[in-house]
Amino acid sequence: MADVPLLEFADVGRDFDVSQPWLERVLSRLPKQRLVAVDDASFRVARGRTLALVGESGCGKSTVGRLAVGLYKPSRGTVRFDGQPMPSGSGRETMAVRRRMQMIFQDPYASLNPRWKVDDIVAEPLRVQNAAMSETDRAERVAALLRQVGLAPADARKFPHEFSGGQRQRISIARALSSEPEFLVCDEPTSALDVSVQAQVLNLMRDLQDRLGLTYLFISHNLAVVEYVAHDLGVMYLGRLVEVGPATTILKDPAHPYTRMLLAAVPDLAMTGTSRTPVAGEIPSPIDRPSGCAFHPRCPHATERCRVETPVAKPIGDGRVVACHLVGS
Amino acid sequence: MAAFVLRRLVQAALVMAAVGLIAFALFRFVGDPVVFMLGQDATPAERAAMSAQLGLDQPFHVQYGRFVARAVQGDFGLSLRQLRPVSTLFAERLPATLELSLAAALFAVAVGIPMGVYTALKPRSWLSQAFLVVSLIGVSLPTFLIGILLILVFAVQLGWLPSFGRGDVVMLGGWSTGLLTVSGLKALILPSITLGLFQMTLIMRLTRSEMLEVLRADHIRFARARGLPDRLVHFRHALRNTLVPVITVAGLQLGSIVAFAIITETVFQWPGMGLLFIQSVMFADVPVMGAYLCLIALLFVIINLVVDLLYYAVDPRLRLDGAAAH
Amino acid sequence: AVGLAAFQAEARTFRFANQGDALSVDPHMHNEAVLLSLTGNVYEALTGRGRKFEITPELATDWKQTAPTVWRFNLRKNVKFHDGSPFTADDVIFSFERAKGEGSDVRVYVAAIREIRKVDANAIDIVTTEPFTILPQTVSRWYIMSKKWCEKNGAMRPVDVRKGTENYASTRASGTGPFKLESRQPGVKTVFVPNPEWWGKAEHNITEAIFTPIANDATRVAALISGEMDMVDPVPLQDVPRIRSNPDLQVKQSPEMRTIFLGMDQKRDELLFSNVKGKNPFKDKRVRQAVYQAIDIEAIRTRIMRGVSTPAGIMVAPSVEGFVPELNKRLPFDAEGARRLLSEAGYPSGFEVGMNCPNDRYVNDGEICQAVASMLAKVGIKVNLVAEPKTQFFPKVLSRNVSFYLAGWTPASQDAHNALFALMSTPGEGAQGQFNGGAYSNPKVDDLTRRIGAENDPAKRTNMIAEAFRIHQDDIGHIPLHQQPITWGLRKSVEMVQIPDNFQYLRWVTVK
Amino acid sequence: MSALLEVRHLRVAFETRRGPLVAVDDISLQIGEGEILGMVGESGAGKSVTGTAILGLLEPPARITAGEILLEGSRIDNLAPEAMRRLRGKRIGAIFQDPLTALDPLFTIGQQLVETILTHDAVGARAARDRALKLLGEVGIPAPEKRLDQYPHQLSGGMRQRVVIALALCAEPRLVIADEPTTALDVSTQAQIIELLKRLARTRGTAVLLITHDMGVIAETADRVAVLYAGRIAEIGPVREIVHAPLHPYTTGLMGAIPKLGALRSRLAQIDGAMPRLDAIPPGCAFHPRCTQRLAQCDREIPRAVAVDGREVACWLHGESSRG
Amino acid sequence: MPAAESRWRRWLDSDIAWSFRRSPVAILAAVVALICVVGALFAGWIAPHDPFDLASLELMDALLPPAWTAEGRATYLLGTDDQGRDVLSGILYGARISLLVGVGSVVVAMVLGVSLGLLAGYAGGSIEAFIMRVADVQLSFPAILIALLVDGVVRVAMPDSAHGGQALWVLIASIGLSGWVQYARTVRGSTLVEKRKEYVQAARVIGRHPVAIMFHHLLPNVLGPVLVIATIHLATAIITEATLSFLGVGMPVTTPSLGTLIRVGNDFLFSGEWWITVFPGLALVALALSVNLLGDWLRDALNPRLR
Ligand SMILES: Nc1ncnc2c1ncn2[C@@H]1O[C@H](COP(=O)(O)OP(=O)(O)OP(=O)(O)O)[C@@H](O)[C@H]1O
Ligand SMILES: Nc1ncnc2c1ncn2[C@@H]1O[C@H](COP(=O)(O)OP(=O)(O)OP(=O)(O)O)[C@@H](O)[C@H]1O
Ligand SMILES: [Mg+2]
Ligand SMILES: [Mg+2]
Repeated sequence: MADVPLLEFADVGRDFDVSQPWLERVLSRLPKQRLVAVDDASFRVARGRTLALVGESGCGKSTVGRLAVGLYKPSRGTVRFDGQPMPSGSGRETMAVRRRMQMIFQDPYASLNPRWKVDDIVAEPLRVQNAAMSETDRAERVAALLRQVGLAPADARKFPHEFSGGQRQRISIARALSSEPEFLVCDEPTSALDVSVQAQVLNLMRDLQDRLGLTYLFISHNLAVVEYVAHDLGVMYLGRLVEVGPATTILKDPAHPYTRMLLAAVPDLAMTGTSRTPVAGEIPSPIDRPSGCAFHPRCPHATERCRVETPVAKPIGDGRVVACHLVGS
Repeated sequence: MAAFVLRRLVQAALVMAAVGLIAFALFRFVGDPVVFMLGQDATPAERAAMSAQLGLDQPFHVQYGRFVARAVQGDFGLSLRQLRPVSTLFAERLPATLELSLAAALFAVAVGIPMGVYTALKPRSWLSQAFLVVSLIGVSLPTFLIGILLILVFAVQLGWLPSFGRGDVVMLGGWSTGLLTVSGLKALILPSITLGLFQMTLIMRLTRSEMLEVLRADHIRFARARGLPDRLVHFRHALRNTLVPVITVAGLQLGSIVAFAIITETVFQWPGMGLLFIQSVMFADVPVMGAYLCLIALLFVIINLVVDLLYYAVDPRLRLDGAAAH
Repeated sequence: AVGLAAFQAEARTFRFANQGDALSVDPHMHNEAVLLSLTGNVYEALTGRGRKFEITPELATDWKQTAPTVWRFNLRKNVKFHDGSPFTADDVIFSFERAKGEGSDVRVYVAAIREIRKVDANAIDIVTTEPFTILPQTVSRWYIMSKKWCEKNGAMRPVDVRKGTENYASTRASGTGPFKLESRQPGVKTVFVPNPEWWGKAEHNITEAIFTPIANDATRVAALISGEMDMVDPVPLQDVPRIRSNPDLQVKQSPEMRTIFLGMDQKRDELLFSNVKGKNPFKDKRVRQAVYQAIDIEAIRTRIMRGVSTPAGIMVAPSVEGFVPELNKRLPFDAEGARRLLSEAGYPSGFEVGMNCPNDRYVNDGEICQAVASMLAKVGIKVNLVAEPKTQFFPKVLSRNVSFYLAGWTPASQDAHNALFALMSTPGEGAQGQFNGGAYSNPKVDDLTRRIGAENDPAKRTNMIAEAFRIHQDDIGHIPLHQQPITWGLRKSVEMVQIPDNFQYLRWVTVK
Repeated sequence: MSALLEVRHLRVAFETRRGPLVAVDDISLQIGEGEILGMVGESGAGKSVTGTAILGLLEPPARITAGEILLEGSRIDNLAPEAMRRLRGKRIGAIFQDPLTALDPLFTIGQQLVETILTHDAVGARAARDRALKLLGEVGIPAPEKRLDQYPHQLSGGMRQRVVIALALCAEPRLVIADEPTTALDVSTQAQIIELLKRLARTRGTAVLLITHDMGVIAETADRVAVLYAGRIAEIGPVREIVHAPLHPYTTGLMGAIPKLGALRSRLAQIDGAMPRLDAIPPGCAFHPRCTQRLAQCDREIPRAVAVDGREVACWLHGESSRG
Repeated sequence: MPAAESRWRRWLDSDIAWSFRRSPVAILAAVVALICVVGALFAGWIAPHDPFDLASLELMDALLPPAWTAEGRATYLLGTDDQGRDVLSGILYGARISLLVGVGSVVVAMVLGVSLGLLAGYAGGSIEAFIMRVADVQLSFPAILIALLVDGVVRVAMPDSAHGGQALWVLIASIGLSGWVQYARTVRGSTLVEKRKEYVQAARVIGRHPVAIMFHHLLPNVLGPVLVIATIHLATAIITEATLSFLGVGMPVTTPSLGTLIRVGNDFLFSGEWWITVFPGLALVALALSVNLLGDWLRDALNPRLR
């Protein structure tokens, strides 16, 4: 069935308990504190497509990414992979699903174990998921993977610190690809990199998608990057998806005031010398989210309704879903 | 803050209870005090009767339970060796050990920190190197040998300082202090150096390495970039940041100072808890040992608490954690 | 009188140190040398010891045996305890009950007494269970306490462990002796001052005496050298030359009454700690003799004891009543012979045995054991030495859970009978053979011992003692080693009397 | 525009066990009053080292081995440490990259501001505090009275960076060296900080050396820009021209690699390979192994900076024509 | 073997080796430590006498001064002690025992501390709380107390004959037991930092077992400070053993460690037989000092910020 999306989030929420230790809480009569990192997130990623998530720091992008690969269990709602609810635990079923998905992390320096050689790093998923494979087969596979991401098979005997940031990110990509996943979560894979290196990595990811038909969940805060890689785009604010839809549509004509603000804040090469109205306000703490629409304290168009009523996400026709009282009504 | 202190106290009680339990589990093995209590000509029947009288024949958890039940009422029983209440013995001995330990800690801190700062600020000067090596030689010798050598030099050869004891003590309420008499103060010097030497070296080296780290921190670079004079940079910003970890370690070490006082007290015939403990171990004096271990645990927890409070005082980040949660 | 007053106006403090402190100042609480020595300055017994260690009248002015089991003691009149109460026969009877009763550790000194009858306020009859010739010696360590004082302060018993409360007499004292207990901080210091109302004539010239325990040898010696102490006991033997070479100091040495010996388990059919299984090599006299002759006592005397020990041939010291000079000869050191004896006994390549040894009890005890171990190693006996603190060592010897051990014994009554009874008799009722850690047993010795205890004729008694010692020596029941020296370090300006039981009497101390 | 800061042929080397590593080589630049000079380049190109050298805060093993630095016409690279210290903070301010670590966590921001003011100006404590309040207001911190007695950890990242800027401005320095002031911040906060810097240059005439590798930030903020590659200036000139018509192939590649919003492309231009490590800088033009327009002399001789259309570029492609 | 050679080359070329070559103190310390270790390991071959062989002791040769003094004898280079034991041989054999105790207890402490620290740091939650509370309890029992207790237990619980052999294990166990907390705390601290790093999360995504993550991924990355603590702990353990011997729970006198030798010699400090304690003391200082200095140097060399 071509219709089944590879990944589907249905009203997924994830909370974290950030309370003080039990005794402390009892003694100073503090309530239990929950941090809602993700709330009511619904979206689908179709096979072979890329969904990008953008938003300011702490808005819950990474949490969504981890929910998608099963590192976190949702507190509410369901995550479906290929139509099936995401299994948890470390059973055979989980392994089978895990093999079909992988994750690439933000920091090319921290995501590789500095004490391991490249071939061990790249072969680790093979060893775990296919223990029967022979050493020589494995070595061949590692060499092939390294070639695939534009590194030399001879690099396999080196340590991560002998590589540049871009090369390291290639190694993590090779590791992610080694279990032949269909689905990759990329959590800010280039935000620590220089533009020139970033271009190398982004191009590679795009090539891989074209060649292998991979599906990406791409997390970033750089709208320009997102525009380059994504088919679809989700904009997050304080744990909620405020706007989801085709990337080009959103970027050309943002519907939610927050999306507009984000777009306006991007420094633009074309705008040399001109000055813009700076964005006001700071991101509130996710522990005590503002009531109603969480964006209302920073929103230039906020009304009384925004302060009290949480807007529900609703489709506005052009394939987009937006959560704003002012849009679509 | 009150909650914090309370939590620590609950924790203290738990730690002490655990220490007591372990101690009592081990006591069965330390020997049979009854043999000594009854003298050489007692018959086995008399010994058994005495054992039963003292409850020493019961399983350790029963003994422990009784110990705890009485201890919470402040009754630690009778020393089997001296046949005097443990609490009285402690009251007599504790001031000596505490004064010695505090003096040793003071020595360790007052000498260790400045030396550490100096060696960090002037890492290449020969004096720094000398400090580092000499202090290491000091801790490369066992405490008892250092004690004897100090006695040999300062008491026997030079005759400046007494070789044993606390000198004259003055009673302040129930507390016997040697800090108010000249002879008491003189008597304190050698033992506290002996006891504090190891901690001094430790603190000095810790201060040095922390300071070297801190001096490379961004905010120190920024402080220099702001044009602050070295004096401010070193002693206001760098030192204060250095103190945070030093306080923790030094505090924990204070606990072991009290424990290590056993050796120093033996060498200098310092009439403190350590001397009492080592004698009670030899005699299998269970009540004294149990109470001593619990006391050490209590001291340790108190020190920990004080260290944490100090920590709070020094580091605002911790101070406001609770507030930030609101 | 004028001279005396001037003499006394000058404060003379005598500071002395010992290895350990008395655990209490209750003279009935522990039968332990330091306690008895210290409290001996404050309390007195019916009889005492003179400068030559002879028995002297103390609280009894004279005594005589009125029947085989009855002794009449006339008590000293006009004697007052330090608290002011007069000393009477009632105090003696009270002290008897107290010393015999629960919690007392000095029962051994009154064990022979069945009852004490009051004749009048100043005379008593002591009735013994059996004829007991050495009663005057035995009671010299049984101190008399004031009945009134004990009653008033609730110190009727030495201890009452169950009540969990302190005994008043543990830290305070009221005796009749030449010194009063001025103050006491257990483990720290004990201060004595002269008792101006003492019945006797003061032979000391001190106005105050301060006792301090200093456990660590080096510290104790340092305290003497640095001038902080006037007298220390003991001085480690190796430090004697150093102290002698100091113009201000002197060393006072004399043989102690204690005899150091080796014991062997001769009872078990298999030793507890040995590689010989199924038999006990020590049951074979040849093995015992081999061990004896393997020991080079001269080497121990010159090297370990620095030339000041007195090698011993029998189990008591010359100063003990009943010592037999003609038996005091050792078998010669003969390693070759020892080896031969071993192979004759069926151990041509020797055997292994575990040895227990205290390391804080006697002079250089651990070192002697090491030397013995190395000497035995040379004849093929491999000794696994366990040198341990006395508190761990003695329970093992008392329960006879040892195969081979080193110990020492001072006859408490200064009489050979005590050694025969506690050390050499077959372990049995009461205290008989209780210190016989190897359970040496010879019925003839047992029989003689019993008869010696009851014998009143000194000549017969001496003969029986000699006979018992001869048998024991012939059996090689124990291996006597030597008498260790008492070694005091003193200022040159101090004079003090040293007696063989190492009591430190302040009454004979003069400070120049 | 008179040059407030002038750097002439600056060379900084790290003395290492394998001989000196030249991190900054023959850099010359000028900044005028009220001007913002951007400095871009890949990570490790030598941007921070240049800034640190100007501040006189190089620590061993780094050392200025050649060249001179002039502030308002007088040399400052050879000043005694104490004289240099007096200059720092007073005439040259500095803003560092990470606002989380630049402030001493154990002192309130008020204490840190006051001590800096007192160091540079002989004013009373009260006056210093008033001045601190004013400064905080100026850098856009709301309710400064409240913030003054707070500790750094109680402020958000954006606010902290503003405090850092306030600290840099305490003595009204003529020159501010801002080393990646926005890298750790969110886009929204970043925009606010950039605005603040621009206002500073405009209203006070402060010269700013803005170090970053974000071309977007440079484009919006700087008047001129210097592009660094492997310790050398590849190209320096007015920002608009460099962004829109780069001359040096490295600059061209850099511009092409930036994904631009609204400029949908099938593929980003990418410069293959990586910047050489300092211990393996190729002979000739350091960029030549990655250059697509390599000439014969590129791997032999280091190109000198030449002026082309009001900017300077160090590339044989352009050196030849202008020379000829 | 070229591979081995190139690895050796690489090591020679590494920063650590370089900083070592540049530090005269470190070189000197290494040489001294090496001499101590070699002397201890090969005591059986090097030492002129076997001090543990009781049969070979000659009491008549006791208390001889060093060979170069008037009364000294050439066979006893550094003199003899009160039992006629050759001081030099005693030092060599004693160093062997001291090193054994030191290394043994460091290994015990390290294995225990590192495992518990890893577990606490990685598992978090109540496991962490429990382990850290146990650590608190442990901290209230310093080495001396533990050794006294353990020794008491063993003395009573085990038959006497084997006591000499047990003393070694008692010492290793008690000094080891008292030292694990430091390792646990350090490892827990680094684990807390490391486990947030993305390579750990990557391993989790791959589906590795937590234990495998702890030991394969985390362990190599938290071991750096552990090694530094270990070198310093080694010196401390050797001295602690010496100190315990003072309290009578050290090695038996017939098989003395360096500490026991010093303690025994201590009795001869006043009497002029200085060599009995001074030479073992110097050996101990040399050993402890060199190990400490090496630890110091290693700490600095491993710290990239100080390089
Ligand atoms: N394990 C956790 N325990 C408690 N809170 C957490 C945890 N993980 C994330 N959070 C909180 O959840 C919120 C969302 O975090 P998340 O990491 O998903 O944000 P993000 O959008 O990825 O931010 P960034 O751009 O900084 O990576 C944040 O407030 C964060 O503090
Ligand atoms: N302490 C040091 N020892 C040796 N080399 C150093 C040291 N500090 C910096 N370097 C080297 O100097 C070069 C320039 O460093 P610099 O910090 O100026 O780079 P940058 O352009 O600021 O990079 P980034 O964008 O990452 O901050 C780099 O190659 C770096 O490796
Ligand atoms: Mg994230
Ligand atoms: Mg930089």
